[in-house]
Amino acid sequence: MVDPVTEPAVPPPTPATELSSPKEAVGGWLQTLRTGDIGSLPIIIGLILIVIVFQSLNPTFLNAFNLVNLCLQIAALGIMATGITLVLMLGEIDLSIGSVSGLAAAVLLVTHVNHGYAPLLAVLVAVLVGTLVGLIQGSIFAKIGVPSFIVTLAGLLIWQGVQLRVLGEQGTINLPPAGTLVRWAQFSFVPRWLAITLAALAPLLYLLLSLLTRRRRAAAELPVTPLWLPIAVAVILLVLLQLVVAKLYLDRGVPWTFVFMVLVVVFFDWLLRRTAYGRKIFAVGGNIEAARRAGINVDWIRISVFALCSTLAAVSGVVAAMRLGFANQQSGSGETLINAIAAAVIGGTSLFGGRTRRYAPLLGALVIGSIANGLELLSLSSDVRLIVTGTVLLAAVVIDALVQRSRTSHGR
Amino acid sequence: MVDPVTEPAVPPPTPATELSSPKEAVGGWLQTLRTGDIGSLPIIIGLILIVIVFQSLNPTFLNAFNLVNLCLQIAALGIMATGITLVLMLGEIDLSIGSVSGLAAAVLLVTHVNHGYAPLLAVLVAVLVGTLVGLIQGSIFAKIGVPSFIVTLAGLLIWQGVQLRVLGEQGTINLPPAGTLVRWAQFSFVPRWLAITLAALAPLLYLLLSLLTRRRRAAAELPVTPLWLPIAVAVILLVLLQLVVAKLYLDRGVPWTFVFMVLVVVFFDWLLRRTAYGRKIFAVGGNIEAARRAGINVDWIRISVFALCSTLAAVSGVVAAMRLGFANQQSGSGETLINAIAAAVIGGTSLFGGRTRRYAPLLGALVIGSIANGLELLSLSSDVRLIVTGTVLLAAVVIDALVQRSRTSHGR
Amino acid sequence: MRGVSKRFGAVQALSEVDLDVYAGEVVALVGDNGAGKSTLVKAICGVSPPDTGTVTFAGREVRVESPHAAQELGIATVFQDLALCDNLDVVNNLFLGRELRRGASLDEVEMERRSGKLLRELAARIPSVRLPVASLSGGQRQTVAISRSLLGDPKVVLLDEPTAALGVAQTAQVLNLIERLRDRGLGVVLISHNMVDVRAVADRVAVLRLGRNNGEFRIHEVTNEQIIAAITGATQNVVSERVARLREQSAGDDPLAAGSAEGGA
Amino acid sequence: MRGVSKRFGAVQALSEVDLDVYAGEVVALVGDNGAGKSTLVKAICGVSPPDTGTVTFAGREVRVESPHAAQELGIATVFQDLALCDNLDVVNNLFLGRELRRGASLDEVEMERRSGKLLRELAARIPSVRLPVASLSGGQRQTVAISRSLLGDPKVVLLDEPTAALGVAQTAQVLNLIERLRDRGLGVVLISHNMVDVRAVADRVAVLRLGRNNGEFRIHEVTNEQIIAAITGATQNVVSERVARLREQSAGDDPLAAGSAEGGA
Amino acid sequence: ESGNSGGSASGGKIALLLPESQTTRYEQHDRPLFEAKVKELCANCEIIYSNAQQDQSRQQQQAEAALNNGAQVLVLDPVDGAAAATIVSLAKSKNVPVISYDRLIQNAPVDYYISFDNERVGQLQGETLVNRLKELGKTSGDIVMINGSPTDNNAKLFNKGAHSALDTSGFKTVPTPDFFTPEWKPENAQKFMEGQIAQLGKDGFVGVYAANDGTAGGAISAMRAAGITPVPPTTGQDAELAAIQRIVGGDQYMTVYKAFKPEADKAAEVAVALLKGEKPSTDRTVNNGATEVPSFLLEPQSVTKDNVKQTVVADKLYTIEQICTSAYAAACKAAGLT
Ligand SMILES: Nc1ncnc2c1ncn2[C@@H]1O[C@H](COP(=O)(O)OP(=O)(O)OP(=O)(O)O)[C@@H](O)[C@H]1O
Ligand SMILES: Nc1ncnc2c1ncn2[C@@H]1O[C@H](COP(=O)(O)OP(=O)(O)OP(=O)(O)O)[C@@H](O)[C@H]1O
Ligand SMILES: [Mg+2]
Ligand SMILES: [Mg+2]
Repeated sequence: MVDPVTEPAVPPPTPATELSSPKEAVGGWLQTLRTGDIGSLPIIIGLILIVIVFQSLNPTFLNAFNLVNLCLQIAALGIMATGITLVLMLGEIDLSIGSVSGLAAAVLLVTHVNHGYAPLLAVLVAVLVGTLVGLIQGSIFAKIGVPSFIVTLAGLLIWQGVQLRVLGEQGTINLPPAGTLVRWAQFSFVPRWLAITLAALAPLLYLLLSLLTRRRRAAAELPVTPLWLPIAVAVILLVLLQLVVAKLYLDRGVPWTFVFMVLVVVFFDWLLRRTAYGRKIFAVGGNIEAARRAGINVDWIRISVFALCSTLAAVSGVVAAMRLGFANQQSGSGETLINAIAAAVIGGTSLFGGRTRRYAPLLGALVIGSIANGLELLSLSSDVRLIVTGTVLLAAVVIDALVQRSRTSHGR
Repeated sequence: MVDPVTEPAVPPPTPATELSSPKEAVGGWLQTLRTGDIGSLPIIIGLILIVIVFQSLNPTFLNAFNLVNLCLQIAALGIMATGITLVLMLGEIDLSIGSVSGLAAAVLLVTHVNHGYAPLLAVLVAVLVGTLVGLIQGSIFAKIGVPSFIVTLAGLLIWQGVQLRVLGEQGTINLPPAGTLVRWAQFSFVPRWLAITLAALAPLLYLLLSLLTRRRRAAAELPVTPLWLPIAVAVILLVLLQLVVAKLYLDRGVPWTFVFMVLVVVFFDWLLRRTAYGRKIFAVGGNIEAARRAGINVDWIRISVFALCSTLAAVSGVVAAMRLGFANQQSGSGETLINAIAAAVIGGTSLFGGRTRRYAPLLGALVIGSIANGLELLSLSSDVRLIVTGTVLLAAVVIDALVQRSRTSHGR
Repeated sequence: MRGVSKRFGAVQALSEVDLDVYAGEVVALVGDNGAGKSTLVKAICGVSPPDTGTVTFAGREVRVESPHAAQELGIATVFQDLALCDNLDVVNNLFLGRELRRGASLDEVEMERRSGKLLRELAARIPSVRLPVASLSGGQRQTVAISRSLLGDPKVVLLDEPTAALGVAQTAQVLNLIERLRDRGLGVVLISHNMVDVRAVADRVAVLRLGRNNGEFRIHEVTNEQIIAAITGATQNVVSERVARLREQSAGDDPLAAGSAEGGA
Repeated sequence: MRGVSKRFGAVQALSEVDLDVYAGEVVALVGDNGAGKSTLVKAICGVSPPDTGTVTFAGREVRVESPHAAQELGIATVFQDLALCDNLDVVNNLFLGRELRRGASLDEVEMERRSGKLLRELAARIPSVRLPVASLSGGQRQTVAISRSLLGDPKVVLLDEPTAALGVAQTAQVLNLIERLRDRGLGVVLISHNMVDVRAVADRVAVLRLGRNNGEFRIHEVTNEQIIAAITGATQNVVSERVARLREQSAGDDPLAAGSAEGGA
Repeated sequence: ESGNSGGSASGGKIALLLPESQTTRYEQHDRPLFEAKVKELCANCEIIYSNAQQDQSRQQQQAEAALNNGAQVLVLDPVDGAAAATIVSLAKSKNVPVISYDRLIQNAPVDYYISFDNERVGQLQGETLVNRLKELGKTSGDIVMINGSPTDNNAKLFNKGAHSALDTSGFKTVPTPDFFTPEWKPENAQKFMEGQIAQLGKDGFVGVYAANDGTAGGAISAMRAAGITPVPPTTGQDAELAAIQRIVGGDQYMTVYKAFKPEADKAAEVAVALLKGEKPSTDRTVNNGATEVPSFLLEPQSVTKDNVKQTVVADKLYTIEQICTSAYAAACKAAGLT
């Protein structure tokens, strides 16, 4: 017998990850840009273009007051987009998130205002209602096998009906204008010193973690990224964050709701990418049969994801209601749903499941929020406004699509 | 060398298609019911249950006047659902169909009423506007690679803006109440003798075609279905159609718009299943890479499907405007879009592409139309109405899902 | 397993099939295309439970209703259609469903290290373990699937055409590996159309034909021609006659020469 | 084709590869897993055009930018990943992109008849040609893909591991078929890891290694060991030395015995 | 505390925030009329305009944008009067006065209120309908009631006013509970009406209360298609051109005309005055839950075939040519509109 295997461990033909000098690394990065995975860069470019255009059309766009408003405006959207991102990762859809957010708002107001629940308790009840809704919808989808589109379409109608019922005769319920909830959502800003500290700590933390991982990898004799890369990223991040913070504190500062939204986005990004649970979501979205055969409890993943999505929708509804200072029959209706999905998709989440970019909900919410905010400053009539909104939205994504297209000529 | 192939052509291990006696065939059919492809039967059962429930709640549901109304009500929905079915077959989505239908309605009214175009010319212009919209959206999707969700979301906004612009100052435009268009959509019914003849000819035609195919298959020595099957189907169809026609002519009769809708559904069913073009749509929706490798011009299929979808949306908008007697800024807004998609999905079209059942848009439109119509008769308050609509919708699909689930324990 | 049957619509994929697998033994399961081999594997490992029939594992009768249950029992499987998540990279596919953790989050470093080691053992030529499997070649994907099945601590390994897409070096490694598994006392079921591979490692050969058992042989007591006859449909009678006749001659044919039967044409 | 290169991100799949295919000749393309064989096939048939390099077809330099263009030229391909539409049945997959018509609509009867005929020629065991391919076994799918490539009237046929999942009978039929194609004057490229199959039908063997040409041999002038050495990475020098040395001995090794090299272990 | 005009009487920024564009009045009438009047009173004044498309949170965003753009007076027509208090408090924090336009902002320190009374609108519709029915010699019977959107608070106010007129009239409203038209869509009203005809029979009702012209149009199409001629008296609101044509043609009985011009003019006057630091006086106040708001209240008018000429034509809302297109020429002649 001839044993043809005489070579020892075969080194990979082209060592791609190990790059030693900055010059080579930049070359590699440009190469990646041309042919490889370029992540969220195109949509960030799109965002920058939007900012430039609106700023040139109306110089108030970038003033501190407006930027603070923008932060306040996208908090609820970003939270809801985070939830729907999870569902989209499965290749499914949840049409009920708007209704659920409206229902949660109604529950919050009724329990807090009409029944006198303490603010936190009322918030908790409202959010749990969302969780319950998600569990129900997820179970019908996963266990009975009704397409998620239909389950959540039924949910869209049903929860809106329940919302009307909960609000009852009154229709609109106002939060106490000086109450905790309104104060928190409308008038609470991070103290300046804290904001500056946080904006300094975040990049440092990133750097620290990168270096630790790098050490562990080196110890395990795995290829490592060059040292300068995390340092460069951390420095850029530091400068950017400090600039933004400085700007925002010309006005009221960084709203807590915005910080909360960013934390939600970051947490779920971590959950998706760094935990076994998130890995399973990727797997189910990528190839459900492979996931099932790997022993993953697919039903449970599906149910829990729908529950998380609805929970986040409820949180979003609560945040929106606190910011508006009221809830009514229209809370959560209209474009709430489509904006959330659009934010997730613009941020780079695939509707076919299994693919999303880092911080997609945040980037998408920024794009959608900026467009809406910028257009408000331009005093357009309704017809022109609609046309411009659509066009800008498309333009923001075209850059991304063009880059993708040049990158790969086939496949989704 | 040993050539192990000594057997001649291997007969299939279990001959499943050739069944000689009715008894065996029924057995086979029951077998199919349990484990195989059962097509639209569950949703028909769901429909029948809906009818029974509404009829028992309010006996006016099945009276002739209401059935004629139902026919009138679902014409526009069925046409739009046919269009979106094509797009869903590709695994894509078109969110702009509502706006396009509204735009077409606006164009129809403005050209016909304000600019005095002849009725047919105005209809033609309105429909061509839809085609143009579809070509634009399809090209941006197929050629640039922007996800269809985003392209058509932009379209949803843009065309609604254009619709407002087209309607201009006036906002609402009336069709001449005694004009051709209103007369055709509201007061034109198939003459009784013609309806009876058509309802007799259709099953006969089906029988004839089945028998011809059967003869050709027998001549080519292919397995054939038993003779009694098409005969039985034709007889059942004949009796059913004659009953329905008889019932409808207790009131005004069969509306031409309904006949038109049915013809559209049947034509596109034929296009999808019996032509090379339709086969290519199936292929692109099933496995786009396989389709591309088979030399199919995928871009062209995509663009043409989006064009067809928008064209049908425009036709639907025209039909809806003629039936309503006017168009305003709200034409095509709101639930128009979601109802059309829901009809397609309920009828058995998969959102993942490549799969739809026969006459899905018609069956789906019947389910959605019946629920809406039945609820109108029940005098419910708004909140209860929403909850009941959602619940009934879900219930109608649960049967289908349960059957599917018992049929196959894995895979989509 | 005893009397396993499975029906898909009009197709009766398995009828009353029996199969025994003992620890420390390699059973080759052979049969023509569409004979039901993969269906049998899927029935054993819980992916699509059979309509009828029982599975006895380590003396107890068990119901394997899900792949998870099979995993718990210690049944690892390489599927013919591989079943990898295209959107995940090699490391993640290898550890899917049994990720290593460090606190709440994943221990990517350790997983990557082990993946590299495992793949090197199989002489896999994979440019980087961080590539998504969508971009791997057919053989690379197959190597990943095989490695996956070895990661847990299985008692029985089912391999559905594991070497179909592998290069010569990789095939040799996989055959080595199968022998190592057997020596460690695992039960191995090997499905293959390659008689050379089958002869190289199998102790016993079970033949399926049109969804039915069609003979079972000790590998040393049978020639390739006999197996092929059983596969392609010589009647049971003829085969048993020949087996009886050949048994008298004992170690008859030269297995190497018989290997060429497969060379066809 | 000359100097074909293709890069995927960080992976250089092909560098400056040359390959000639003549009419009436079977070229076996062999190489380790991930050597770039499938990538080369996809480059030739327009599925993923190469970054650099030229393709000369029937004396003219051509650009094959799409599978459609390749079809027009008469290049038919069986892909390793098969690329069938799971939602369509066997008949429709066979005739995809070249449906037969009767007036405006499809001629289902004729397509079904021809499908049955074609599949019987390949000794395919498929329960019904009206089953969706999703429900076929691995080998059945492969048979469908091979049949597909024969339906047009190709001038060159590229077969990427066509026999990987096939049973012994089907493999033999496919090898027969390849010989018939050669005899009809077609050019055939056969990719395979199975040296027995390669020896059985190929006239010439081209070896790829890590995306580069690594030797080309007439099949009768080379032993399996030599080919395997070229595949797994003996340097070009060593191989040529051995080739020179063995040529003197002329028809050296017994190919059948060499076939067992592949039996590993 | 209301008027920090920031000085310059010769210029300034006024924000006009309107609630929706689904009915014609806001974009087609209120906005141009208001802008024209402001320009007339103050040539250098700039107007920031926004339309909230029925979305209260968007309106809040628009208010923020307007304040960001330097608006010194907010003329706010809230999507939801009960919910707009947040905007007022935001404006107050920037010392910007707020005029509650057309709809009352509740529970907030609003500076002025200029409007028609929405409950009064519903009442007017009800009264006119009852009067017409009595004219036709009917004293009892069912009136099909088609209300506005279930998620629109104004729809509730119209409904309340209508009930105040109908409930005591001897007629009975059907169905119970009240039907609210999803999204105000004419198609939904049409379907509902068809169901009611199926239920009650073609002559099972004596009149139709429709909350606005869109829903009236849908209901009338349903009745005509069912062959009900003549169509029983049907109400409407907004004085859309299409409705005026139907009134002339005899299909719709009445619509409510809120003379937008005096309303818009008044709002412009008050806004410019506030900009200049003046405080226009009025003797009427409306209690909005927080304060007694100084108010200018205008009377809605009911338009029927008899007074088309004296109202919408006289106010130059529409010309006779616009109304009397070829399809309506004969009817116009009969109605004396030439
Ligand atoms: N999901 C399914 N639905 C319907 N029929 C199926 C399904 N899976 C398998 N079959 C049928 O069952 C039979 C056995 O298939 P199986 O995959 O077990 O064959 P196999 O022995 O593995 O063949 P191969 O050697 O080609 O892999 C085939 O005829 C196939 O068509
Ligand atoms: N779409 C792609 N993206 C990135 N890398 C790819 C892609 N396709 C192939 N590769 C890489 O190119 C190399 C060659 O792949 P190819 O499929 O041509 O190998 P092969 O010779 O066919 O191997 P096998 O014998 O295993 O089928 C592999 O290392 C593979 O990882
Ligand atoms: Mg198999
Ligand atoms: Mg390959």
